[in-house]
Amino acid sequence: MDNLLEIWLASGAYNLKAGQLVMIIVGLFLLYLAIKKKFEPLLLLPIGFGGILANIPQAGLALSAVENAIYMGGPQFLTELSSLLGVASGAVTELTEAYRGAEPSLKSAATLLAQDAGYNHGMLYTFYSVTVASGAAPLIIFMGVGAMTDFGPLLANPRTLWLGAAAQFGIFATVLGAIGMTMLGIVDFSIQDAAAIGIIGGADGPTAIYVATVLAPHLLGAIAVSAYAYMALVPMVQPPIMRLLTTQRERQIKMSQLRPVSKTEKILFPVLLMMLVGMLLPDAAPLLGMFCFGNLMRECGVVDRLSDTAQNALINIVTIFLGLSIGSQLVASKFLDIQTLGIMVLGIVAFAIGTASGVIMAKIMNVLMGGNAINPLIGSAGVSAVPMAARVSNKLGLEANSQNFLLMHAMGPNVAGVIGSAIAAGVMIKFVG
Amino acid sequence: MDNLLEIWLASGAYNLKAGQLVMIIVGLFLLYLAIKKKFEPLLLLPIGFGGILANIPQAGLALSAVENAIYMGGPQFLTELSSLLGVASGAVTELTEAYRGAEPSLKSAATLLAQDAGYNHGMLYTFYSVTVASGAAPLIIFMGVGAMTDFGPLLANPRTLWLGAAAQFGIFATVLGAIGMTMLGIVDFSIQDAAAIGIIGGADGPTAIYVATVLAPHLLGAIAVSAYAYMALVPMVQPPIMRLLTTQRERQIKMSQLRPVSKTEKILFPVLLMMLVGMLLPDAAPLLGMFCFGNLMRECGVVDRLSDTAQNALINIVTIFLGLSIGSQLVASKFLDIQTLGIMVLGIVAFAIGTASGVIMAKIMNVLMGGNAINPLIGSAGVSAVPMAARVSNKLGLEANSQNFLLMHAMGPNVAGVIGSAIAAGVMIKFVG
Amino acid sequence: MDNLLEIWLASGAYNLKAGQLVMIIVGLFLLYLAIKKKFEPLLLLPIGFGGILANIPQAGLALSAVENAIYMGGPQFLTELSSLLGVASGAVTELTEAYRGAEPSLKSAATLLAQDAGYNHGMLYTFYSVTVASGAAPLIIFMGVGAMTDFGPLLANPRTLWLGAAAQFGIFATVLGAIGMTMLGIVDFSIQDAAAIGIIGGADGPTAIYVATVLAPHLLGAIAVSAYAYMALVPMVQPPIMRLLTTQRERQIKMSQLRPVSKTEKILFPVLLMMLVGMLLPDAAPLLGMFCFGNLMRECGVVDRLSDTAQNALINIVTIFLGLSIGSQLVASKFLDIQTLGIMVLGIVAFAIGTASGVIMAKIMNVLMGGNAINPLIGSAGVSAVPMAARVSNKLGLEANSQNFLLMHAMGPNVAGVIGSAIAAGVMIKFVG
Amino acid sequence: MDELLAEGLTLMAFGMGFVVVFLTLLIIVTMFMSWLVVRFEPAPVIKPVKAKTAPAQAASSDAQLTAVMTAAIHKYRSRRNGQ
Amino acid sequence: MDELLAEGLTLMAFGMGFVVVFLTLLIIVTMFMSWLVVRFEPAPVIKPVKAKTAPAQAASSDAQLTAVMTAAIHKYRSRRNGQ
Amino acid sequence: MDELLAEGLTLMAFGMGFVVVFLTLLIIVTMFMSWLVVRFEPAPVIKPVKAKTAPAQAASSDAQLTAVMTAAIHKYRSRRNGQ
Ligand code: NA
Ligand code: NA
Ligand code: NA
Repeated sequence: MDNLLEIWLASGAYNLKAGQLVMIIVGLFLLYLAIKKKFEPLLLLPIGFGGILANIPQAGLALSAVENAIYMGGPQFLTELSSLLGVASGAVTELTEAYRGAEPSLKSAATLLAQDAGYNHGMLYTFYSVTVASGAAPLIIFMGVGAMTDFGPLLANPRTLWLGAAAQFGIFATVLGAIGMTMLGIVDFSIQDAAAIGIIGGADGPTAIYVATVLAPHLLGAIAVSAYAYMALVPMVQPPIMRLLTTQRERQIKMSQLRPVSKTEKILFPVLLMMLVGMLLPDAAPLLGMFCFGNLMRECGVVDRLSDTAQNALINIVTIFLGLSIGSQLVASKFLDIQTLGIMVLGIVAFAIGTASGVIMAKIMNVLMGGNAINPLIGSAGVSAVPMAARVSNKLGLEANSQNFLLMHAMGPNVAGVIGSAIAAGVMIKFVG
Repeated sequence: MDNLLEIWLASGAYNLKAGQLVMIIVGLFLLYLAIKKKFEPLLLLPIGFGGILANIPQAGLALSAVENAIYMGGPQFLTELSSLLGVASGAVTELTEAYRGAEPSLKSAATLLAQDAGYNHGMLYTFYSVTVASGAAPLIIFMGVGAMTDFGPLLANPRTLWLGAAAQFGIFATVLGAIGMTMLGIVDFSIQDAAAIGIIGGADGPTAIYVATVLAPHLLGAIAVSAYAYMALVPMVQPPIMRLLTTQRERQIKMSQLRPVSKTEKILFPVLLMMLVGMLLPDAAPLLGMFCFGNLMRECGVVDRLSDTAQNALINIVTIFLGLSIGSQLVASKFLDIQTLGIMVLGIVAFAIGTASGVIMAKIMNVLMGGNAINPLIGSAGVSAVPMAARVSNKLGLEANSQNFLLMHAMGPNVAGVIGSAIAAGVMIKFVG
Repeated sequence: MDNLLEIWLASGAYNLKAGQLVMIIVGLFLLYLAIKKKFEPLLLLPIGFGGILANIPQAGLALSAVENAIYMGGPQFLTELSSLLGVASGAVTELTEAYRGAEPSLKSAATLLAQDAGYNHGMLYTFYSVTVASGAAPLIIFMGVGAMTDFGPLLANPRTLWLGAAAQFGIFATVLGAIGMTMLGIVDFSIQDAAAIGIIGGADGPTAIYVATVLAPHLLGAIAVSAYAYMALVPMVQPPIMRLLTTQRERQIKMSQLRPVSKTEKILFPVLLMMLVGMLLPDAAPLLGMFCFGNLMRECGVVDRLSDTAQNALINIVTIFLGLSIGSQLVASKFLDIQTLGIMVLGIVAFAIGTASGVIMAKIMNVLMGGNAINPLIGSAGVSAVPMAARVSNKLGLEANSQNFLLMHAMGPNVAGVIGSAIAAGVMIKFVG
Repeated sequence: MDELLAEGLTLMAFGMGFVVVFLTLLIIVTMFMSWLVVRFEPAPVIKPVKAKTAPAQAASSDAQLTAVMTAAIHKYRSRRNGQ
Repeated sequence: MDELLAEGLTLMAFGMGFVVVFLTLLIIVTMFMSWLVVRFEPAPVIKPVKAKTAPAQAASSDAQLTAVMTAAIHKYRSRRNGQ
Repeated sequence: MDELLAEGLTLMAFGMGFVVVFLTLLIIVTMFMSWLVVRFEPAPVIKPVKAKTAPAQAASSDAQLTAVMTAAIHKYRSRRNGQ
């Protein structure tokens, strides 16, 4: 009977806390969005499942060896850890906080102490350390994205880069929004938090994850979920804004066919972009370096097997572990907070402002260039969310005129938006990192 | 001439010890089983080759930096290490034992000492640390197995889960067997050892490796070899037992065709299983969590590229390194022992008992349900050994009646056995881990 | 305005040093060779791009946390580090040198100090640690090469192994050349450096990288670039030497058709080779062990999925990161040196001598065996550079007689050269490692 | 020694018991889930079934067609995928 | 608080400014590069385009065949593999 | 300096010597192995050759098709790949 009792006392059901239950429901909801609503399933499915795993009571899958030892360990360990971390009381919450805020050397000592006591990192914590904390996973995914990106339409009409620039206004407006929320006393975001939240408006998953990892790791879960969920909502968020800001006549503008782009141009572009980044904004070099490397592998034509692997096996493997790792951040103490609500609200605002800025920029360019060269509908594609935003532009173009195919034209600002938000990310890391 | 002498004195042939020679022969025998007999070659081939590599004298491929330094290092290093580990004499065997039994913090200090002296981890030791010691490899393989598993037949007839439950009796009977051997003084197994040996009867490679890593890492080599070798022997071990326990009439029982299972059921099943595991037995959450995640990727239909990678590139990569790493444990000091013989004997007994339990359970169910609903031949498939055990059921069914196709019916208990042994693994880790 | 100034003061353009500019140009030149000239693009493209990334000022992508902290850190950190490393002055160059030469335990302490101060490893440094410093990447690539190698032609005519032996003379002659350069006072190579440079003559990328990692990591960049660049130059370097050393009559020798080789022989060969290496030269066991394992996976016929993965996804993934990591060694302080020039000169000499030795050996064998059994043109294939050197032999054979197909005959010495240089590598590691 | 035996017997009793209880619960939960699905998704049941059996068998020409389509779709997807 | 706002405004001004300046420079550099390429590689422009579209589009029957074969093999392999 | 030269000469002598000795042993071992295989597998020698192409194929004409396709793709890939 003792054994039965022991198994019950150690069971998930007995130990389940309200916060964990809510987070498991959040995880299930993400699975629902991924599977039934097809919201960016490649990321949201692993994130949702990882979130469920992370909230199984007693399993400690998302916890470090030290945290597991704090929750499970005996009094002797707690005393030793308290003295190591310089914490007066041996209270669990205080120790956990002291550990999380400790310097790397102290963390390293605490980890050895916990391992000596027989505790180990949880599975998801290990995945998180290797993929996210090292910074490697979003960069490797960005390399794969680079290997999937065709800069042809952008090269055929480089001025669309301005649309990709304008749409990044959503990022910086959101930073101000986050600051405003803080000033109103609703939440308490630091400037680093605000910058990391703003980047959701970049509509680019790996960039958002990378920036959050550097500037605000405690918000990573909420930011990643928000970024991917809103990207999936692009077909719903953008059209009303685009219709509001354009006339029927503007939407009917037909754009001249894109000129063919030579292979040489496509090869030189990632190299030039890399040089420019290196010379002007070294802080964006990891992100855009890997992106340009991936694109160069794609276009150079002599390393197809590497390009294939970067686009398939490698990016898939990293995506699986990155998703589970992000899911491991969906714990009640970090996620069930008014801040998450704030991030959700700000994220959608960021998308809306980015969309509007892109459309308005397109209209301004039309005026400045004195003509009808650009259909403003392609401006909204500047937020990135490749290739969904471009498809939205195309759809609205066809609505206005069934012969008006904008897809290729919208792909230019679309990929420009990827560059734009990576640059914005670099600026933020430079100034507040 | 000095050089010639030096090369001879450092050669493998000069330094070959009897134990190493025997282990190399064991490695060659495993290669023979894998290639010629087709015994689970995906694992036994890398294990066998890893075993050969691990036993090359002087190469130290399977040794840690500290062990390499102990065997090769000068007197100064040995003195320093002795004082660090608190060993009076500087004898090699004593130092090695002290190091292996040391706490992680001490091991870490000893490693830095050895690296300062210029010694490094052997290649196979590095592979072992990354794949096995971290616990990651069997979990990733289990994810891939989940992505390859079709729960359709099980969902069509969930009662076959009982067959998967009954067949796990082989696991626990074997634990008792190992304890009996110890009580008779033949070998000396701890309760942890006994539990790890019992799981061989689960007929599920990754589960056996995971449990051995947690409970009895020093037996990993023997347990893994035994588990995979006996899985390959299923077509020889099971049929006589099945014939013995069933009548011709029973073997001729035709089962009603399985109902079609909807996609929604297949999607919900891994999620439900995960929730149940999380609520009742968190210790089984890593294993079954990854398994259910793999299966959800397979069934959800929205992340086919991730599912493909989990089933191919990722599982293959991990298998290669896991196999070599297990092979690195095939060293004379661990493997050439009466214990290994005991494990081999117990392993086959475990399979036999599991098979019998499954068949008998099927007969009991037939009695209880008052009919001929279940052909007892599918009971043996409950040990898992997917899909071989199910094929054996099918073969014996066809022998009894050439129109009696049992394959699909046997797949239900077959995959149930995977779940059953993972649950058994969780119970063992919970109670004796 | 302060911000503008700050961004400019931190920009790459403002901080660009002459050495970095030159190295970026070197990187661009490697990209040119890879893409336009198709010089071993699978390695030279990532190496070139990695070289560019490594030389972006202020980004510190190729630097360790400690080096980044030295360049960016405040006075307090520098004082602490100076006292830790026992350096009197806190000068940047002195600290950097002291850190690089420090023992692993000291390095580890310095790293924690830098991380406490908020600095992290650069992306490329992380890649380098995981792939190159661990020694894993060249071994994994060698496994893939093994899985791509067909020993059939060698088994049909094992005497061609002598050609693969003779061609390794280029390696050892180059060692002497490097020593001669040092004695003339042109450069200052240690015996380890000389050995690592000599292995370029092995014409085998992974072997050269592995040896350089073990014996002379500071020369890795130059050695890897030289090895791959000259391998690409084989079709230009070899023909004049081959024509010079052979008569038209010799070049017209037709070789008898190769006997069919059974599957059993192909399976046994890698196992026998492995055993021989283990018994005679354990230092070559990591390289040839992985190579033989790859080849056994290929030939055994029972693990095709592992063999496929070793030849595709796995080798591609490792190649991407290995290339970038080698590129990270292309920094001015290591590469812009008279030594690099010396390595370049010695490398081409090594290829030339190896080619000549192979051809001469073939002629000697013809004399000794008293006949025309061997066309001397296949001797040059003994340098390896698979399969290019064999194709060169074939081309010259066809030039002499349009019916003289030497490709298959040249594949024997070609793969023998791979074994030969791995053995030479083992000898060097044994004697000077 | 006797302690070891006692531990072993306990492990067997509780282990085997837990496995049976767990899988019994799983049977109940699964049957309930299937019942719900069949009840609330009556029409869709038929469609998925067709879709399901075809890929499972792979023997018919349908399966070959699937293979071809998979390839085409795969190629198309891997090109357009954004991550 | 006001400091936070000031920081935010600065970040917006300089961040947005830098993005625009950078992408403008990129436009200039790109246009100059394209001009150079078109000027010095007048003939090759047409050829590479053809070479490019063929492998990219998978339009040739060779590529389609490869796709079909890949699918078939893939399916065959993934079915027979047990691990 | 002279020491360095001496080291270099020694390395050359012993290194080259070892390479030759090792590969000579390998020739002997390989020839002996081939002789054994041919002697004790006289019939299989012919069969395996056939069998070698066959088992790779798995017997049915479907499988043969797969094998052929695999070979084609393989060849195509391995040709374009250098590593
Ligand atoms: Na963007
Ligand atoms: Na089982
Ligand atoms: Na060679």
